[in-house]
Amino acid sequence: MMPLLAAETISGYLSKEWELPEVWALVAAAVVHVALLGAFFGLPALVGIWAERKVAGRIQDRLGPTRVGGRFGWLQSVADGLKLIQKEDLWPTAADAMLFRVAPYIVVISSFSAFLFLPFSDTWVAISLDVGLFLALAILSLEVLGIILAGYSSGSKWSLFGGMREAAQMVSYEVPLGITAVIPVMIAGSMNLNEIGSMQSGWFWNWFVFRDPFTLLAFFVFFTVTLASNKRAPFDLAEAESELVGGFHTEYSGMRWSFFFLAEYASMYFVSALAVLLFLGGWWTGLPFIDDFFRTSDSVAMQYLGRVLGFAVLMIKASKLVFLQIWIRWSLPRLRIDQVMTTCLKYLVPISCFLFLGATAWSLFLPGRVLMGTQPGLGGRVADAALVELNESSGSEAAFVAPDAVDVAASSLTFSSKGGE
Amino acid sequence: MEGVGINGYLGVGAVLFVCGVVCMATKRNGIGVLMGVELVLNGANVNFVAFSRFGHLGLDGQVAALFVIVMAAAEAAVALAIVLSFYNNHLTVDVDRADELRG
Amino acid sequence: MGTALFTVFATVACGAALAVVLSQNVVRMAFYLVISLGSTAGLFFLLNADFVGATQLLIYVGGTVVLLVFGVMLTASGPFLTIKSSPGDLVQAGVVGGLFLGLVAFTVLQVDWEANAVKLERRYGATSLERPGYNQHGEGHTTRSLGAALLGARFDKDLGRHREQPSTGYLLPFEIVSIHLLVVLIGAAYLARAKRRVSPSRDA
Amino acid sequence: MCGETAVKPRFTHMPLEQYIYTGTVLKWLLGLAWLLPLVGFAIEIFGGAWGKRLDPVAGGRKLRLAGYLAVFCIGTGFLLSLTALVVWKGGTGVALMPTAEAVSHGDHAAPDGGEHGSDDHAVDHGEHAGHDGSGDKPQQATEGDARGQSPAAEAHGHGEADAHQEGGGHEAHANDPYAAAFSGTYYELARFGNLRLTIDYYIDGLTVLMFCMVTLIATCIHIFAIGYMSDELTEDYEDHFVHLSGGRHFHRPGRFYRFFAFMSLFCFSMLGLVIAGNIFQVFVFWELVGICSYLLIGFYVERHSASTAANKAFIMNRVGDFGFLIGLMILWTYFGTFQFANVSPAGSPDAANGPGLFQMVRDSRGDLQVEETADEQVVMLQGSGSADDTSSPRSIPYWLLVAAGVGIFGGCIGKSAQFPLQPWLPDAMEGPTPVSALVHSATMVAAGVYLAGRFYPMFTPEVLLVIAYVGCITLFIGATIAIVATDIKRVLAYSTISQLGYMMLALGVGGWAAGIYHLITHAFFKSLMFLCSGSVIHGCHHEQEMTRMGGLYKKMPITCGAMLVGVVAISGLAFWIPLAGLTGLSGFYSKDAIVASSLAFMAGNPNHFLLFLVPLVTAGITAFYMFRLWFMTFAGQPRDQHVYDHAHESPRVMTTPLIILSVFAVGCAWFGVLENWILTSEPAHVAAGLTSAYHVLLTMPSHHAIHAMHHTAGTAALIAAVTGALLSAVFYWKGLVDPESVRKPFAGVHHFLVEKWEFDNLYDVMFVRPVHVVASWCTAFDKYVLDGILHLLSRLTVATSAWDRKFDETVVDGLVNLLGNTTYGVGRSLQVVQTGRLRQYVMFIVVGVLGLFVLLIMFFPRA
Repeated sequence: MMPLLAAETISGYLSKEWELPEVWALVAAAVVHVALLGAFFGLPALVGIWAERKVAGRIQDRLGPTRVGGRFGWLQSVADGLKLIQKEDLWPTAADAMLFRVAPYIVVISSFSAFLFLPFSDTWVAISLDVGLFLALAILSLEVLGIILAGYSSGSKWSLFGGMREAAQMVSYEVPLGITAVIPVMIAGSMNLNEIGSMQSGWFWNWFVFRDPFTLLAFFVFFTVTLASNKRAPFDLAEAESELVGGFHTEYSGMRWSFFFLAEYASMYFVSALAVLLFLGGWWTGLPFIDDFFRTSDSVAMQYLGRVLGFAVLMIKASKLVFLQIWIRWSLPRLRIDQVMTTCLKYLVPISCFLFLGATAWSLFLPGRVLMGTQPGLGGRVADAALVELNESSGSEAAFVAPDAVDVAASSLTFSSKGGE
Repeated sequence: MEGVGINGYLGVGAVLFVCGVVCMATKRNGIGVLMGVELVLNGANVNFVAFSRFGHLGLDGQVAALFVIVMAAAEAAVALAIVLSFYNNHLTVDVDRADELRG
Repeated sequence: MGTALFTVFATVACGAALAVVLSQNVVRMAFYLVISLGSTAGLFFLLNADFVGATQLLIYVGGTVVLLVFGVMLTASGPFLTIKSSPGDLVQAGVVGGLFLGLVAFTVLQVDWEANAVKLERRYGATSLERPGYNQHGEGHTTRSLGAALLGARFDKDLGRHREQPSTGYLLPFEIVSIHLLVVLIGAAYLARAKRRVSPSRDA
Repeated sequence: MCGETAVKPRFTHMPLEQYIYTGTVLKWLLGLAWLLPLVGFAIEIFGGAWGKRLDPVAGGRKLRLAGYLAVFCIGTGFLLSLTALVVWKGGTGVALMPTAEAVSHGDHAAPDGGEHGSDDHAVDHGEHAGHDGSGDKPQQATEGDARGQSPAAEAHGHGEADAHQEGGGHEAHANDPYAAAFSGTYYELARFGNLRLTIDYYIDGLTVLMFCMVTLIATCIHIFAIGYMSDELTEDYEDHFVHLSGGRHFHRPGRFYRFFAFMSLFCFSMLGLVIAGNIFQVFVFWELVGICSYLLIGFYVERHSASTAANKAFIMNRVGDFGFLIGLMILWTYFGTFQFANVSPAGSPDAANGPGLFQMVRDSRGDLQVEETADEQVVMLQGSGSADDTSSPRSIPYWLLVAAGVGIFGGCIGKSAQFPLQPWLPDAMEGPTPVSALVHSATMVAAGVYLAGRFYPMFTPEVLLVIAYVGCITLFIGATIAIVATDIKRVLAYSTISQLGYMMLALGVGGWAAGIYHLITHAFFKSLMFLCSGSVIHGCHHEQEMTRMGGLYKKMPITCGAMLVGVVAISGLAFWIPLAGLTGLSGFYSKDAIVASSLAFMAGNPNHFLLFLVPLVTAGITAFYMFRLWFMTFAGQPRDQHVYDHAHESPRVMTTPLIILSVFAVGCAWFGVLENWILTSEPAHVAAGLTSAYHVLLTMPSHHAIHAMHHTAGTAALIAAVTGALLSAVFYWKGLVDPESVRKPFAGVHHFLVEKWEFDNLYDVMFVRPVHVVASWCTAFDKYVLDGILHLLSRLTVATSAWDRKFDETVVDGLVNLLGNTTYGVGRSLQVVQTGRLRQYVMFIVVGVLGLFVLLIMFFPRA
């Protein structure tokens, strides 16, 4: 059991312990990952749907599901799932059958594969990439493709309207989403979600949200934009039950229909986890003595427990945000589509640009100084990066000290002059 | 690293390129033509990146690919605007209708 | 492993591209296009160009989504759903395309890449991606270098190299591209601004 | 006598710095008085038009300002001139007020004073005014003694033995005109080598005098004109003398401001003419006053008579100015300078410039240096134009000098309406009466006399003789025509002509002082009389025919009295006043000075007796027609009841000037002030009365000769005047004899006189008709010869161009069309390629690339 815990990656463990050839090790690792993720992927849907109904009930002064399974009706989602699986898989004659059938898969796949880059805890990430966040957003943005296809291929005008609205909404909300997501990236100097998360260790004031006023605001902008980007109320124009019967999924039923909601709740959870990683200190409790207790201990098990704890912390933080989303959905009325677009293009985009500039200026002019506590800012980060690469490249010539981010270009000149000696 | 050398990637690029050309050459739908253009650019991109990996381009290849992508986005925007205004004037996107300058 | 992945991605890309050519429905074309582009991004990842791949996914696919939207908007209504192109065109284009493909393939195969690589190696030294001491392999660490290159600093060329003159970066092209994008933004908005002047000229 | 003594006259009584100081002050005082009217002109000419635009309704009130402005300018000029007079007198120390005994027998001191007038450059106006050394400067005191006893003169003359030797026995009392003169340059326009074009000033007694006279009279006349022109103040002026079709009258906006603008411009030009320091500048302003006169005569442009009169005046003046130009050319050629005289002493800023014309022609004693060369006589020029060629004294042929003088005098003839060119002046009466008063009686026409007087040193005796005869003829013609003229203004005009003739005569016979004297006095009383006539015309609503007036003394007493003063003054009557002895009005003194000088002249050379008799007789005629005018206008019974009833006295603004002028007309000649004043600037050679024996034998009377004749001439003139006056009283006042009865037997003469001696007809026949004939010939020539040639040429051109056109159309256009067609055809054949189908284009591209590849692979050398 121990070597499993101690292993860096599953494939490494397999190839080391069981002498599997690398290919198969990789395949097996992939299988394991997918299995884990798949298991995890269903969870938010179940919990989310149940929670949504309970919370909605509470907010509307009802009880919500109470009967199925115990007194909290916590088996309600399972029952729904069973019912949906049983239903017949049918599609309208007017529909473009191929696309109609493919669309839900696209949605599910995209929102599922976004989880590949999400670190659930320190180094607990399926694929740790330099461009992790970037790629995650890109893949998440593929989800809209499926929705448009669904809306189009249903051959029903309600669906078409829903799809079009979703397309417009998504395409425009990508912009502030990207900009606000870039802010922590700029602070951290890396797009690797794992690095970003691990950078917020220590006291909770090291969390990026508390770094400076701009990031504080950026967090809320990010949260709003994520609401819109996975069509949560008050931005759920794609399925506006009051206007378009069911929006893009009017014609869907059964399992394909449930795929959409699987994907929706999964991406709800995903964006919340993303917000937590980017702004809210990731898997760190924010109380260093707790974290250090696990990290500094030399026994593998303790460190493993620490990661489990981080996993739990991340879960809790993300669940809080999910709950917040649900709360908002049931509290706020739905906007009109033009209001949605106005909100994005006239308000969120300029605001996010301003926040980005502000955070940049903060990092440039007060490098290393933050609102509370101390933490090297962007300048320090890039300087370190340059230093690292310097040390890698020209081993002993470590005397060089990269002064600041803006000096990277100049520093390259310094390299060359040094090389000239 | 084992596996295919540069030829495979160049082959894929060539296929994409030719597909794009044929797409441009056959589609009467203006948007279809645009997609053809995208394909062509994409094939070119594959070549760039392949050369940056196997050839001697290094990062320059990737940078060139980036620029190509950005240019493609810009081109798509403008072309779409053109198609849209064409549609406003002719109520169609059939490029064969766009022959007022026919000799 | 790499070969398997390459095979998958390459086949998917080429097949989808072919499907784009063959299918007559705009929306399907767009769908296939997305598939093709996505698998091309996969190829990029195989080529250790993570950033390019991600950009490909984000921008190309986003752009294609927009294409899709327009395609639907402009053609979803009745007669324009599919504008059939005559099979004659298809045949002739196919022939020419085939010739072209054959020619390109011929050219590619004509070149002796290994000999070239050896020659270039002798003249310029190792490619910056495989140079010892500058590790861009594994995890494809090209992002930071790309950013620096776009800002004008060339780590990949200058680090650990004996150069009198630092290599040139891409700061100016970068700026030009940004300006170009702005211009395109405005120009497109101007071109596509809503002025619905229906000309009953030759439109049935 | 060597050059520089002539160039730089010694100022024995005026230190240098005082000269410079006084000169500068005078320069700027008079210059200001000269330029003020120009400013006024500018403001009026523009402000008038703008004022009109400002409010057309009350434009009148606004435009009256123009009149006030003009009066202000010229009045300030008058004050400045008075100041200049004081400065000048104080600076030069001339004494204008004679002592008592000087009046009685100051002139008898002349002969014996003559024996030992040993100093050539003495400022001895005291000689004639009897002012002996009671001046304000010791030197002058010594001069006075020197004239008293000769040894004293040897003792302390002005040193300079040679001058003393030369002067010995020479019977000359040379006045030194340069002593009290200031010359200099305002501004240098250009300089060609030694030749300078400058705006100079030459200020001596005459200049100051003219300034005072002109500004004073002009002020009065401006004031008068404000009243006289007041009917121009309307926006809709009806001109009763312009008859349009349908018996309507011409209507136009009033031109009050324009009138005063022209008046101011005229004042500026006149003053410039007076202050001018070189003959060229004089010419410029000469033309300028000509222009002003043209504008003012033609003030009522719409009247045909007015415009023709203006043209006539202008053209006749041009005839005279032609001579003027010839004179100028000669002078420029031979003297190389235009400056009158350069009296700046050594050390003063302007001393550097060479000597002036006078100093070149005359030596310091005022004689011409005539030398006999092989073929001709030449006048040696004193000094030199420039400092370098003193070695070779230049000379001018005598006849050329005569020609120059005659030419310049030709200008004077034209300007002051002398014998051949007199007919323009009566017609000039078409202008408004103030114009006639200012321009055509007092100042401009007198400018001719002024110039003759100013240029006197340049005139050889022959020229003087010409001047004398011209003046003689003129005065007779004018007087005779004036007898029969009935238009009140024309009578005055003819009298002006004859009076100008008097002045010229006086200058011609050597009475320089007398001529200028009469110029001044005449200016006063003639302007007075014109203003009176203007007042009469104004009162009678533009009735100018004397035959329709009469008995107006009851209606307009002030005018009547003023006119009487003028008449008495011009006819030279005098009365026996117990204390003062025989006292007359201003005209008396000036006229009998003229008669006296002419008498002396006749005594000198008897064969020119006409030059005495004609003026004498004409003095009577003058008295006759002037009193005729007065009687016909004011005395007797009204001939036209309608005119009489509507007649009224003019407003005070018009009568006040009359009173002022009449005061001057009465008293300007008393106490000899005026005389002495004039004499200060008398040319050097006049007093001596030289005997010239060059071509014609002439003896110019010296001063004491004239003085000897004084009483005789005065008596004769007085008798003649009284006779004339009595005759006119007999004819026109008492009506004892009916003029008709006299006219009958002399009908031919009368007609001849009424026709103005047939001059106009004569000129018509002599010039106008021939010109018309020649013009018709030229027209014919133009029409038939020149036009023929032109038409021929044009036809040729047309023909050639036709051929050219064929060539163009066939060859050139053919080539171009060929090119164009080929291009078009090629395009046609290629246009099928442009199918307008994107997809085909793509195909083309691909195929092209394929082709290129194939070519490349086929022909590319394998590496």
